Amino acid sequence: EEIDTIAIMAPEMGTDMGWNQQGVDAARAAAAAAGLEVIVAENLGYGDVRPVLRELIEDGADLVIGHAAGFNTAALEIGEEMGVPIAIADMPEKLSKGKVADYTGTGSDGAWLAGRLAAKMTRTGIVGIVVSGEPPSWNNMSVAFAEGVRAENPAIEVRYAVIGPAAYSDAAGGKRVAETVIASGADIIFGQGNGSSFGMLQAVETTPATDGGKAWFIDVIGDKSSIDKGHLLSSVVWDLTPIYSAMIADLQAGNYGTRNYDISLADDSLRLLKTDHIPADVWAELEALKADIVAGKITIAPKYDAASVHALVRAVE
Amino acid sequence: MSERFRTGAGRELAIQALFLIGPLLAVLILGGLILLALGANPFSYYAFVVERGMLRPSGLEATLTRMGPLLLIASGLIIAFRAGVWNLGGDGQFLLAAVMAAALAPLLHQAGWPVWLLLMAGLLTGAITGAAWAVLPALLRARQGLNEIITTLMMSFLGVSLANLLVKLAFLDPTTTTPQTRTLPVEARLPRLFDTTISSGLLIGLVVVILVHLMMTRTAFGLRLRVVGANPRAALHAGLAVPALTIAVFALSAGLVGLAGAVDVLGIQGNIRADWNPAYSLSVVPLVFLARLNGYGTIVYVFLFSALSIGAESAARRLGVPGYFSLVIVALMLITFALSDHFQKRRQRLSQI
Amino acid sequence: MQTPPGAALPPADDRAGYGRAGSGVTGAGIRPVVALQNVTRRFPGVLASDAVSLGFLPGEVHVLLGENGAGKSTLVAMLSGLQQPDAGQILIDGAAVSLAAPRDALRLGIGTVFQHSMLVPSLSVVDNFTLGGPWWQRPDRKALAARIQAAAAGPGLRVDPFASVASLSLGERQQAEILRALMRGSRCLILDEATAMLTPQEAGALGALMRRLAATGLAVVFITHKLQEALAFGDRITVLRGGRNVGMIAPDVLQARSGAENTAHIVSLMFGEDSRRPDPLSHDLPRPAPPQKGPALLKVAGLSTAGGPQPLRDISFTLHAGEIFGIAGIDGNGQKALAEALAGQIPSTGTLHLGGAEINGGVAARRRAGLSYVTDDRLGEGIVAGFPVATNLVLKEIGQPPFWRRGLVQSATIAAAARALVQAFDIRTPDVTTPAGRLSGGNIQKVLLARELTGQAQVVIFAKPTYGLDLQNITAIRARIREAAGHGKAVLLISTDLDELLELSDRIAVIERGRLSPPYPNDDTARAAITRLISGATGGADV
Amino acid sequence: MLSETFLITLFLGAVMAGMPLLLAGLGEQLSERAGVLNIGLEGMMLAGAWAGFVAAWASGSAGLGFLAGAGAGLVVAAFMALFCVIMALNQIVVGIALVLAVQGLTALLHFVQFSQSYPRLDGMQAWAVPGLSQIPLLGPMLFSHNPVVWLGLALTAAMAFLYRQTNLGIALQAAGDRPAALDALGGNVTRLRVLTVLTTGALAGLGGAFMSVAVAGVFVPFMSHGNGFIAIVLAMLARGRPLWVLGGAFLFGASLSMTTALQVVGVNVPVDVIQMLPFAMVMLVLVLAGRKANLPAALGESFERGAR
Ligand SMILES: Nc1ncnc2c1ncn2[C@@H]1O[C@H](COP(=O)(O)OP(=O)(O)OP(=O)(O)O)[C@@H](O)[C@H]1O
Ligand SMILES: Nc1ncnc2c1ncn2[C@@H]1O[C@H](COP(=O)(O)OP(=O)(O)OP(=O)(O)O)[C@@H](O)[C@H]1O
Ligand SMILES: [Mg+2]
Ligand SMILES: [Mg+2]
Repeated sequence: EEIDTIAIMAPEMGTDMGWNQQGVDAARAAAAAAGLEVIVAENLGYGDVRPVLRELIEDGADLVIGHAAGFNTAALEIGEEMGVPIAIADMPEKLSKGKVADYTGTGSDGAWLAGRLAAKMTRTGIVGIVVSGEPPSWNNMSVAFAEGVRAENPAIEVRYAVIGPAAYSDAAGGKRVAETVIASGADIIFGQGNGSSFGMLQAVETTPATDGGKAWFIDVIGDKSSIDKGHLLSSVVWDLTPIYSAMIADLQAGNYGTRNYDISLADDSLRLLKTDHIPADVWAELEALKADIVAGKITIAPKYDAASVHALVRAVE
Repeated sequence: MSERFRTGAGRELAIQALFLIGPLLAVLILGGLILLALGANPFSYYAFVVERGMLRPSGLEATLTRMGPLLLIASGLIIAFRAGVWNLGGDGQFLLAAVMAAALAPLLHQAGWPVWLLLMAGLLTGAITGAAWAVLPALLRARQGLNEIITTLMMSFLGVSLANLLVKLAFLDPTTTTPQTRTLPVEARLPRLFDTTISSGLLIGLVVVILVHLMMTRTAFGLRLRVVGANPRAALHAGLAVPALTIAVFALSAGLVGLAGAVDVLGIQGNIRADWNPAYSLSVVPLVFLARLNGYGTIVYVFLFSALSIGAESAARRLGVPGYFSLVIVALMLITFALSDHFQKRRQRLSQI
Repeated sequence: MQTPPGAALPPADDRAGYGRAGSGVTGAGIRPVVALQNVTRRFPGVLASDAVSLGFLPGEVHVLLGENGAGKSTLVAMLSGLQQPDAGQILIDGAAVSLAAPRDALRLGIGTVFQHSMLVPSLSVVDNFTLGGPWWQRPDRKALAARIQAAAAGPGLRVDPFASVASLSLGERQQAEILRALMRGSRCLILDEATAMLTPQEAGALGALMRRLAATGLAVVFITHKLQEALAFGDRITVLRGGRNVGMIAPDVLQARSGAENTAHIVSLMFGEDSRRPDPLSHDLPRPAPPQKGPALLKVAGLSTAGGPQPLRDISFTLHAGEIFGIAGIDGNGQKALAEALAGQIPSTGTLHLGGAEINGGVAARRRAGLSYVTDDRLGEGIVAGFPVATNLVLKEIGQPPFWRRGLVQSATIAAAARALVQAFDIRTPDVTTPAGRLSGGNIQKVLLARELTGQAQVVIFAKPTYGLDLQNITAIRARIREAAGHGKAVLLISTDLDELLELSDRIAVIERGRLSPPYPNDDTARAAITRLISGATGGADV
Repeated sequence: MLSETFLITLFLGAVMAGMPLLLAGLGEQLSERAGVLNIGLEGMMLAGAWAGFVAAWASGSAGLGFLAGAGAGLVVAAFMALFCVIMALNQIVVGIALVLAVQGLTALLHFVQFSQSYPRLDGMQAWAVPGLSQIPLLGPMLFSHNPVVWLGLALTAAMAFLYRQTNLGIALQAAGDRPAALDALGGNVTRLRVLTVLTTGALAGLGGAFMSVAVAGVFVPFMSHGNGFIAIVLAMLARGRPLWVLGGAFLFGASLSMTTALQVVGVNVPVDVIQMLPFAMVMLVLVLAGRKANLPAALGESFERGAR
């Protein structure tokens, strides 16, 4: 059917080199590719977004992407109310023909590779996970990362710390916690957490590992290499452009809402960021592992709840 | 002195108008400068705010809907402040009440309760939860004269954390991975007014704030509260049951704030997500002060505030001005209105001489 | 005394200045230390000072008299830099100065003891004395305390340097303030109703002190409502009325005339020939004999309290209908506790029977039972300053018909009742909607009386009912008290003013350190006996 | 696992997290003693965090950063002083307005300046007490700190002395309890209150700058994260005693470090619970001990000479 405009709603500014930026950039790219208008509603916070939704639709959006699980309830309701297809995150079960499609960022495959990478690179035999909150998609990657580490070398300890509830912007907290985890012996930090991850990066840059050597940071979703000071080992990068393009295509083809979307290593919508801090041989091994995953030889069962994260990291030590 | 006798009625009107328009003008100009600095066109921005916040039907409806909970919070604050009780714990009371209502209502709905009944139950739960969260500060103030600014602030921090905890551990919606409470279906929420999207929470808010205003100004109970607020020793001397009244104030105030939480959930949100905290009361506190704790004035300020936040949100989005800008506008509004209020009072005092 | 800037001014100027007031101050040839020239000060609805001109000469005690609201404290406020004239000038040594803030006044040597306490309750006395000192300095509390005690010894003031002000009685606070003003070494000392809280002895001592200070060349300004004090201590008397300087009595005139003549003259100046008001001298007449001992109305047995600055110890007495029972004693011996315990404002043990029935309950219950209490703390607890006079008049009837019906306020009824009371009790207020806090002391007191004497009161407790009031008001209030007794009410009159007690009471008992002496019939021997008891010479001995 | 470095880091983490609270809390306590309820503290901290970061980043000197932070806090406080102390506007309205304004402005500025580059500062050198800091474990914990930490401790002592031992301390108490008395005795209530409010701003700003420059090394919007309000509570609970602010601030830092410590050793207590502990404990103490928080009588009331 005929569509000319899509809209994306992001909870924070689309310049965070993370979740929000990936979403907004992808929406722009996908729209441009399909020659569509795009309305970006960023920095919405997590308040009541119904007015925004209504307005975007009034302004002519033929597809509204709610780029945060927090928007789901409102998006579903208003999509229904105003009869406009919407895309939501992290609620696959809500799939509904012509109305709702879900795109769940299942980064687990990438995070698992990151875990392997960390296990290969650690000198102290301890790696850390620092998160600023426990939303499903982050839990998903935390679990996979820990499993990846253990798959590489069961002897390696994984330590886990949450900065605080809703501590997304708590950069100071991010640095403090990351420092503590490093001090506890970790020399690689797998960090997830919008604003606070800049604090973690900072910690890694300013705190030497317990063996006196360099500490490393593995980021998620975004690509911070443009601001790296030599400590960004890698990142589990999400590229949502293919997803949004597919949505647009399906919508035009009139079969929107018949399937959910996901990122995958196969089409590089999910990938491990290659930095020159990663030795070539290690990278080669990772490429091989990736191939196995794509080929289905290795499967990582996605888990989304905090409980299984905690279970896993406790089991580790 | 002498020019005072020369002031004609016309000039008087003009001056009153100035006190009203002046602050708005100042906000527009100051905000405009910032907008220019940000490389945005002030005029189109303001036009947008007005169009989206007040003129465009959907915008107006959003504005009015947002007013509901804010008015209830305001009512709670008016009671407290007029009775000399600094209830600054609104956020905790609001959130905790919202969570309890959000946890209860969907269950009752599944249990097949009629909508009106489950809504009643939900609202009541909210009010009771809010009041309950003020019991400690109330007792500490009534019994030990412990300053409530401290205790309500602390209870607020505690309330927010507890609310998160409840959502994450106790009231989790099993059908989804997102940490949030079960969702109350749209058809089971507070009815919308006519065929608009305005939630009847607005009506509740308006009725309550007017009732509160009348209670404080027209009833014996209200006067008792005001006496306690204005001069506790005089209240004791006049034989008022000060401790009991104090506790009543806390209960009423926090109860209404709690009701606001329930109205927000049952009328608008439908569920509560972990780590969600709109921190409404922080913005409502100054509004009721600007309205000099007058119910009708409060309605006006709350409307302005809601319209502004709705309009600014969308203007920000459409004109590439980050939404943060609306914070600045609200702040400017608070200060300029406070200033004009100040000069108005001063003028009245002078003119009495 | 140094010769400051203004010394150069030609005296002719001054003469012109004071000439208008016709005070003849300059006749003496000495130049006033401090002088006011056509000073005017307005407040919402009142002209507090209206083109006042007067001067204070070194070596004189200059008494300011005037009814409540005459504008005395307003003059003080302007002389001490608290307020600024709307028109006119203040001169120091003939030089026009602007007193923009109290520090200017202090710097220029004007020291003031204000009508309302200027002590910080949470601080000790010494610390209150260091207030206003250079901020970086470390107060040498020991040395200062020593100086305080030394300074106190001379005038015979009782001040404990290390006591916390909060624990002091009103009288003690007033003494501390006087001492503080003295120790600042001012050239002009202003005492606004400084004797209001003192016992006759203390007042006498202060009077003597003023004279000595004057003798050292100080200009002393003394404000009081007690004519005998004015005549006893003052060299010169200026009378204010309605903010205007209505006349000055020069020393020579004062000397020449007899006390009675002076009194008559002053009274006529203070109140004009306004016939509507009761004759202020009437209170010297004996009160009409009460109806022969009516039935016992209030029986108090074993009343004791715990806590407070001065707890009550086992107080018992009986009040009969139509009698006035006086309680004398130095301030701070438990008067407040007694009044509040009876009124039900503080917890107490012991029994209380009113008209046969035992009453215990709280304030409200006792009030309903017919016991009402006129507090001495007018601004503190008597009224809600910000509320209209009308509201304050029904403050103890909140929720009662006819003023409230079904919980709803009947504003018209209240306003009407208020206007009636304002009429009946001669309360001077612009309007019943005026905030009560704006009224002068005397009128606030009348509001309290109006509130407590109307309605079903059978027993009325008066605490220091006339403190701080002018003759006129004193007369009016005392008339009310007599009238109340005359109507068969039982009156408990707690006062530190012995003359008042002797004038009004049938029987008088003395309260000392929380104990009540047995009552004395108010006969010719009473004064001597009571004075002996109060001064504690033979204290509890002959009890 | 509980290695020396780990324990030290935990302890230092607590110190670092508590420092902003200490500085802001001391400031709040100061203006509260003088009778001004400074609700705008959060805004002053945030302004300090932003300015401190920008200055440190532009000049490369942390010291300049701290200065700038204090300066920015002072500027925000100047509005508070002008509106609330001099013009006697409602302290709560203005306080909250300032918080909102600073939140908005700093976020805007961050968006304009850094949303592409996200600059970060290098770590800061600690000032170690020669000798003592060499003692194993205790040395690094107690005797090697960021300069500002030493400053904070010094300030705590200085304030305690000032309140008890100087005329200024007495004047402050008078200004908070009975301003009319101070005024009548030649003191200048307004000037005193203005100065205290400005000082408060500077201290809060320094606290904010400490967050962005010393603790985080970056600035992100809203990073003061409610610390301003916690500091207000600490100041009030401390009942005028600087040492109590110190204790309270460290308690908070400790509870945060404790959370991390427990998680790292694999004990998984919900973060929310641990963060509730400090307040829960305080409330409990208040209920049991039930002591009055003796706040100044004139707290929050604007002073107007000779008003009736
Ligand atoms: N700050 C003020 N605001 C409004 N009115 C005032 C103020 N100060 C004084 N007044 C009015 O000015 C008049 C004079 O007051 P003032 O206190 O000088 O009288 P006073 O002679 O001292 O009376 P008293 O003997 O009762 O102390 C009174 O009518 C009073 O109500
Ligand atoms: N116009 C004046 N008339 C009478 N005495 C004056 C006059 N001006 C100053 N004095 C006296 O001279 C002395 C010094 O006055 P001055 O104004 O120099 O005080 P200061 O110490 O400069 O004031 P500050 O407290 O501002 O330092 C004071 O004791 C004051 O009483
Ligand atoms: Mg007076
Ligand atoms: Mg008086």
